[in-house]
Amino acid sequence: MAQYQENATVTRVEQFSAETFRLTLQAPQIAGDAQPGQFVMVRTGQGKDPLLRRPFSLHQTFSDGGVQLYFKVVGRGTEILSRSLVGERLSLFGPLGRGFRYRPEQPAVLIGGGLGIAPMLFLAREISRQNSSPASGCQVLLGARQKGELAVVMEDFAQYGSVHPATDDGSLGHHGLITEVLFSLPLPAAATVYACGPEGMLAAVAGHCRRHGFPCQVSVESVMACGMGACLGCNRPASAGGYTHVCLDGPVYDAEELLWMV
Amino acid sequence: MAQYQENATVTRVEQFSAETFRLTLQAPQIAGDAQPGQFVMVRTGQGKDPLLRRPFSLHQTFSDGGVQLYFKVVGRGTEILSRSLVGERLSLFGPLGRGFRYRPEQPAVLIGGGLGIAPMLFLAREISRQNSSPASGCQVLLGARQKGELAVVMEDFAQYGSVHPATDDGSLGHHGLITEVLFSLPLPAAATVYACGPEGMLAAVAGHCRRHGFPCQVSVESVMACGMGACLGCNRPASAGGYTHVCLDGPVYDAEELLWMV
Amino acid sequence: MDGLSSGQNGPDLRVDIGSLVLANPVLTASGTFGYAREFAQLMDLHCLGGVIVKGISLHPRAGNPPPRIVETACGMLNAIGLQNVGVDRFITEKMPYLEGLRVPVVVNILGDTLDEYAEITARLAGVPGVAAIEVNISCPNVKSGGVAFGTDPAMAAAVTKAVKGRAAVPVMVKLSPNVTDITTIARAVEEAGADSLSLINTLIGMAIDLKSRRPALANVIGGLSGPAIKPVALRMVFQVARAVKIPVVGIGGIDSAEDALEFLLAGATAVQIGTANFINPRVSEEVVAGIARYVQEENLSSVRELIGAVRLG
Amino acid sequence: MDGLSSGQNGPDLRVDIGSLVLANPVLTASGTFGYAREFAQLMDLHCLGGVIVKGISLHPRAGNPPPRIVETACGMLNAIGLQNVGVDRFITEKMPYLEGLRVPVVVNILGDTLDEYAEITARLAGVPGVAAIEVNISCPNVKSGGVAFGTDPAMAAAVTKAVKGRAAVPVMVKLSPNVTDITTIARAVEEAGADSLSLINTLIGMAIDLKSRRPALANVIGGLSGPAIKPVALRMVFQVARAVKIPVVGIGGIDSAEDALEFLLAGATAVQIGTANFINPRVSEEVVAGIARYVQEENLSSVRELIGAVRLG
Ligand SMILES: Cc1cc2nc3c(=O)[nH]c(=O)nc-3n(C[C@H](O)[C@H](O)[C@H](O)COP(=O)(O)OP(=O)(O)OC[C@H]3O[C@@H](n4cnc5c(N)ncnc54)[C@H](O)[C@@H]3O)c2cc1C
Ligand SMILES: Cc1cc2nc3c(=O)[nH]c(=O)nc-3n(C[C@H](O)[C@H](O)[C@H](O)COP(=O)(O)OP(=O)(O)OC[C@H]3O[C@@H](n4cnc5c(N)ncnc54)[C@H](O)[C@@H]3O)c2cc1C
Ligand SMILES: Cc1cc2nc3c(=O)[nH]c(=O)nc-3n(C[C@H](O)[C@H](O)[C@H](O)COP(=O)(O)O)c2cc1C
Ligand SMILES: Cc1cc2nc3c(=O)[nH]c(=O)nc-3n(C[C@H](O)[C@H](O)[C@H](O)COP(=O)(O)O)c2cc1C
Ligand code: FES
Ligand code: FES
Repeated sequence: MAQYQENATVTRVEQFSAETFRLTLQAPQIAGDAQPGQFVMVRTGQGKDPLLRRPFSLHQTFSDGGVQLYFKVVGRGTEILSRSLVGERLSLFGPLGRGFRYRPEQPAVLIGGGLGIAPMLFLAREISRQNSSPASGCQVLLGARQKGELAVVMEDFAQYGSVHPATDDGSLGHHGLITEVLFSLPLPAAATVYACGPEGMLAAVAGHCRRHGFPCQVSVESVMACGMGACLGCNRPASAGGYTHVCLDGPVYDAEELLWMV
Repeated sequence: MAQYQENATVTRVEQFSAETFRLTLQAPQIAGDAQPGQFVMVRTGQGKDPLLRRPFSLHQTFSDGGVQLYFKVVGRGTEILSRSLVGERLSLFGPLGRGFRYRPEQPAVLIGGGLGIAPMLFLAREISRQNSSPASGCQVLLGARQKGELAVVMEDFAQYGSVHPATDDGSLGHHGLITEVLFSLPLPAAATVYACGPEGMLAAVAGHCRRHGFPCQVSVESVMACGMGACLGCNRPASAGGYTHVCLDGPVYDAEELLWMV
Repeated sequence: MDGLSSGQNGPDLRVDIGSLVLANPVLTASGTFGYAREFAQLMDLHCLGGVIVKGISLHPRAGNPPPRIVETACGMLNAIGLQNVGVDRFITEKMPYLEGLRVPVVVNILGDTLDEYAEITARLAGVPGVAAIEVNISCPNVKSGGVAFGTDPAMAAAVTKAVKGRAAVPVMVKLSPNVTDITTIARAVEEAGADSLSLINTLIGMAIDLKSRRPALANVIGGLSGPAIKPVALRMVFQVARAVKIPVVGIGGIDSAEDALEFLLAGATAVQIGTANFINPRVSEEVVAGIARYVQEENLSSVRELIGAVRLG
Repeated sequence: MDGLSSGQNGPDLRVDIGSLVLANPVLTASGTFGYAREFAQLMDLHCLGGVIVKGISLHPRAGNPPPRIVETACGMLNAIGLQNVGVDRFITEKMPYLEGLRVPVVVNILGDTLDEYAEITARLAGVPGVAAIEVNISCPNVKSGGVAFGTDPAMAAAVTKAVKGRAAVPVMVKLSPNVTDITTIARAVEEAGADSLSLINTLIGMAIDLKSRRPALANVIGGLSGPAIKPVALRMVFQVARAVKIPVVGIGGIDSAEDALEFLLAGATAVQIGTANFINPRVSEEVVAGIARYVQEENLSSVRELIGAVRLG
């Protein structure tokens, strides 16, 4: 449960599509302690506007102290981040939240849609690393708008399992939704499904898993001010009644714990 | 009286001391119309904080559409400006205000103290350019904290007249105040004195000129929100009573028009 | 509203604020746009829905000593002290240019007494080019007058009646946000006969310069404006628009078409742009264009469909 | 104040807020610092002048549905809806850790009725580690209770009396800024026996999401906090500090030692840091260090020399 605030130096900036970027930063303390599914709070600028930090999943960590963020430009904060230059410093704190509860010995199906791809690489690597029979590998389902968003990360994922891509425009893999790929894929018995992506996709994945009896963990989003349990701003309705707080109880949940907001 | 709002590209960044910088930008419309002593309003960032533009004198204009700003880091806005990169774009509008009323045929003494050096280069060039007997030249008195702030600009000034430097630490020229250089310098008859610098220096120069019967023009500062007469925020007490507005009536005044706030 | 075209087959942006018809819902706020002429070089003044000029008093005022402004986080404080040339010189020196613009001109007025308000109004009656009067009952900078009028329902109503009794044009009353319940004031002013309401004026604020340990403004306190106050302004517009029947004009921190559209959705019939003029002199032109684009993209028959259309529940 | 040392021969930062002595004038504001434990990994809790915990009610509250927060220009709106575990679970589940910190703990309380305020106070009496009670009469998020108490002098006084009657520790009353004249409320609360005042709570604001055309908060309106509100907060602290004799604790947009020092100069005896904790979890530690540096550099015998020392005229 250690947490660190680090002034991380940007060491690499990759652009995969008009809106998709990947940043590599040196944040050795965070890298050292992070678990797949955990996130960091990033300060996007130096001034007081934008004021709040933005939450990002850890896409990958490296033994040299590097961490990676994979993100989409959706507003002002991510726009500023996308203009980061190598050598610049960003304030990060983390690792935060409850990550995936994975059982490396069991078959795993990982589904990432859009920016939901972000946490899956870290998870795929850890499952693969801790699995004593790496041959089995994970099944990785990745959905994106178009080829550019997937091409580079697919190579990274390919180290850890077999990758099934889908794109909205058909430029790579299945032409359509990644959930369609899931529905048509025979899942190994005793598989656990791990998913991250838009609310609608998660609801569909969770429904599919419930119907077919697969345990399913989802990483969800919410607006956040503090990311660490202090503001109570990140609530979501819980299936047990009342609210759960994404930054502390999540962002990864057993799908059954949540009510879907679709 | 034409004014333009331009998205100017930074083409050069020079650092002269820890706090002294010079930016060259492409702003062809402003460059084309500007007069010595006029200023521009510069947006220092993209966000809403800092909110207001910052006023800067035009240090120099070029026939290729370039303009130069010479500035000191004193706060947040100038700090951000000092980190500008070549290729970046800054929003400028101007040229604004009433510049120097110079008579190129008459002897001119130019005094710039600290960031008051900024508008003097443009003035020296115009006087020298429009003077039919360039041999006479201007007398240029430049005061700074230390050598670094002056070394490069002195070469620029040397094209247009004889330069008398002074530094607080004695690292270049007179060791002490630039006003001391003025007091010890025999001024040619019918000379006009043009000065820009801290309020105390201007008050001293104005007093000296009044006592010795030299006409004196000063470029003064004030806080500004709009820079163009819309907010009435930039007032200073006028010697005739009431207030004058620096962005419209100034920033250059006959010294006699002002009351000194020292 | 047939008299006014909204330009070459563009979307219908016309709005009606208390019998004052505007080509589009974007006005410039008092005290932030000079007398319009200052902006002539930097934007197309003709695209404006209207221009509201700096507050005018019966007699000229010199205003406060410097410093009059200080920047704050996403905002600024001002204590100009209502410097202006007085109503007579305004009519002779400033109105001819404004009239020539052929854009509705709203004259913002202020006084220390009811009689002064009435007298300024009387002098403006019949002056060509004056399309409406905006009554500033809310300026926080001047000790007398302003503050008291705008924070008490009875006094606010009295000023409204004094102006309405002499006005030859529609009267818009500008409310102060520095009150416990702005809807009480709004209703009092509506009952007193105001044709429309505008809000908000500035929030009262203060800053201290740590170096000198003095207030950053010579006047000690000043009015806070800019993006910082937008959430407060939007909330008050929402509340007032539901409390009165007359049109409401939204003001406070607007610096984009998106901001302006939020105010329309909250219930404003038009908006005023203030501090943003200082940062981007072209902002009003851009806001008009942005609203037009939105109306077109959303296939609305008119911008008026947006007024108060925020979805609740 | 001899009992409290301010550390290894550092400058004297001790302040006294209504018989509550603090090692330094920096507290964390209610609702922005959880129950302190959340920050244990990211800063040194022991350097704090005090911790003020999330508002506690008699019974647990679930709070508002999402979304509860939205960012604004240099600020944020929140409508948490006063979610909390209720006073009994607070005492058993949260106080033991807080008591162990050996930092003064101020418990922020709220109620819908006078009886509720009194009853919470009674239950907190004698609980080890509770150094003071802060009475929230100003929360704008809950329709009942909050708003009415904080905006009416008589009701504000009544709550103060109800709490004072049962309190075993000093009572600080937290004022709402959403009023016409905050000094009237301040004086009423002072007369009713409050030991100190804290201000400001959030300004009421609103935001609309243009895409959905819905209010950005499920609760429609929320409380504005952060740097945006600092000028309003500083002005009110200045006014209240001159209107009352009891100590005043300044709150609103503080995110640096410079900000905190401005509040002290304006008349605050101590400050609370709120929203800034979210952006920089170490901010309070840095503010304490910055104040210490300033006191040293300016050769002050104590930080108390700065209180109300703004130079006027
Ligand atoms: C735990 C967690 C992990 C995340 N990991 C990633 C990641 O790895 N990669 C990535 O690209 N994004 C991730 N996100 C989402 C990311 O935080 C938002 O995209 C980002 O905060 C948007 O900031 P902005 O300033 O660009 O957009 P804003 O200007 O703040 O908003 C622009 C638009 O995006 C929407 N939006 C803003 N914040 C969120 C949010 N938190 N969730 C959903 N929609 C939002 C707004 O409603 C608005 O319509 C994560 C969010 C959470 C809560
Ligand atoms: C007409 C005009 C021309 C100018 N030309 C130049 C120039 O060519 N080069 C240059 O370096 N500077 C020039 N200045 C001053 C320059 O505008 C300020 O230094 C700048 O605005 C400071 O911004 P900041 O954000 O860095 O400082 P802030 O954070 O705004 O302030 C930091 C400190 O600087 C002081 N300060 C802020 N603004 C001014 C101001 N306008 N005048 C004096 N002190 C101020 C503040 O009181 C404060 O103590 C000019 C000012 C005017 C009015
Ligand atoms: C420098 C300045 C001067 C102002 N002068 C006046 C005035 O004379 N009369 C008036 O009613 N409002 C005046 N205002 C208030 C604005 O018209 C507007 O109500 C306020 O600034 C909020 O809008 P904004 O956030 O868009 O600036 C002034 C505001 C500023 C910033
Ligand atoms: C998320 C959040 C929750 C808050 N909860 C409370 C609360 O429970 N009780 C209370 O008195 N004030 C509460 N406040 C108000 C703060 O304590 C503080 O008065 C206000 O935020 C202004 O300070 P700031 O600008 O430093 O945040 C809350 C503020 C925020 C942002
Ligand atoms: S984001 Fe603040 S509690 Fe979760
Ligand atoms: S800076 Fe606005 S009038 Fe001069």
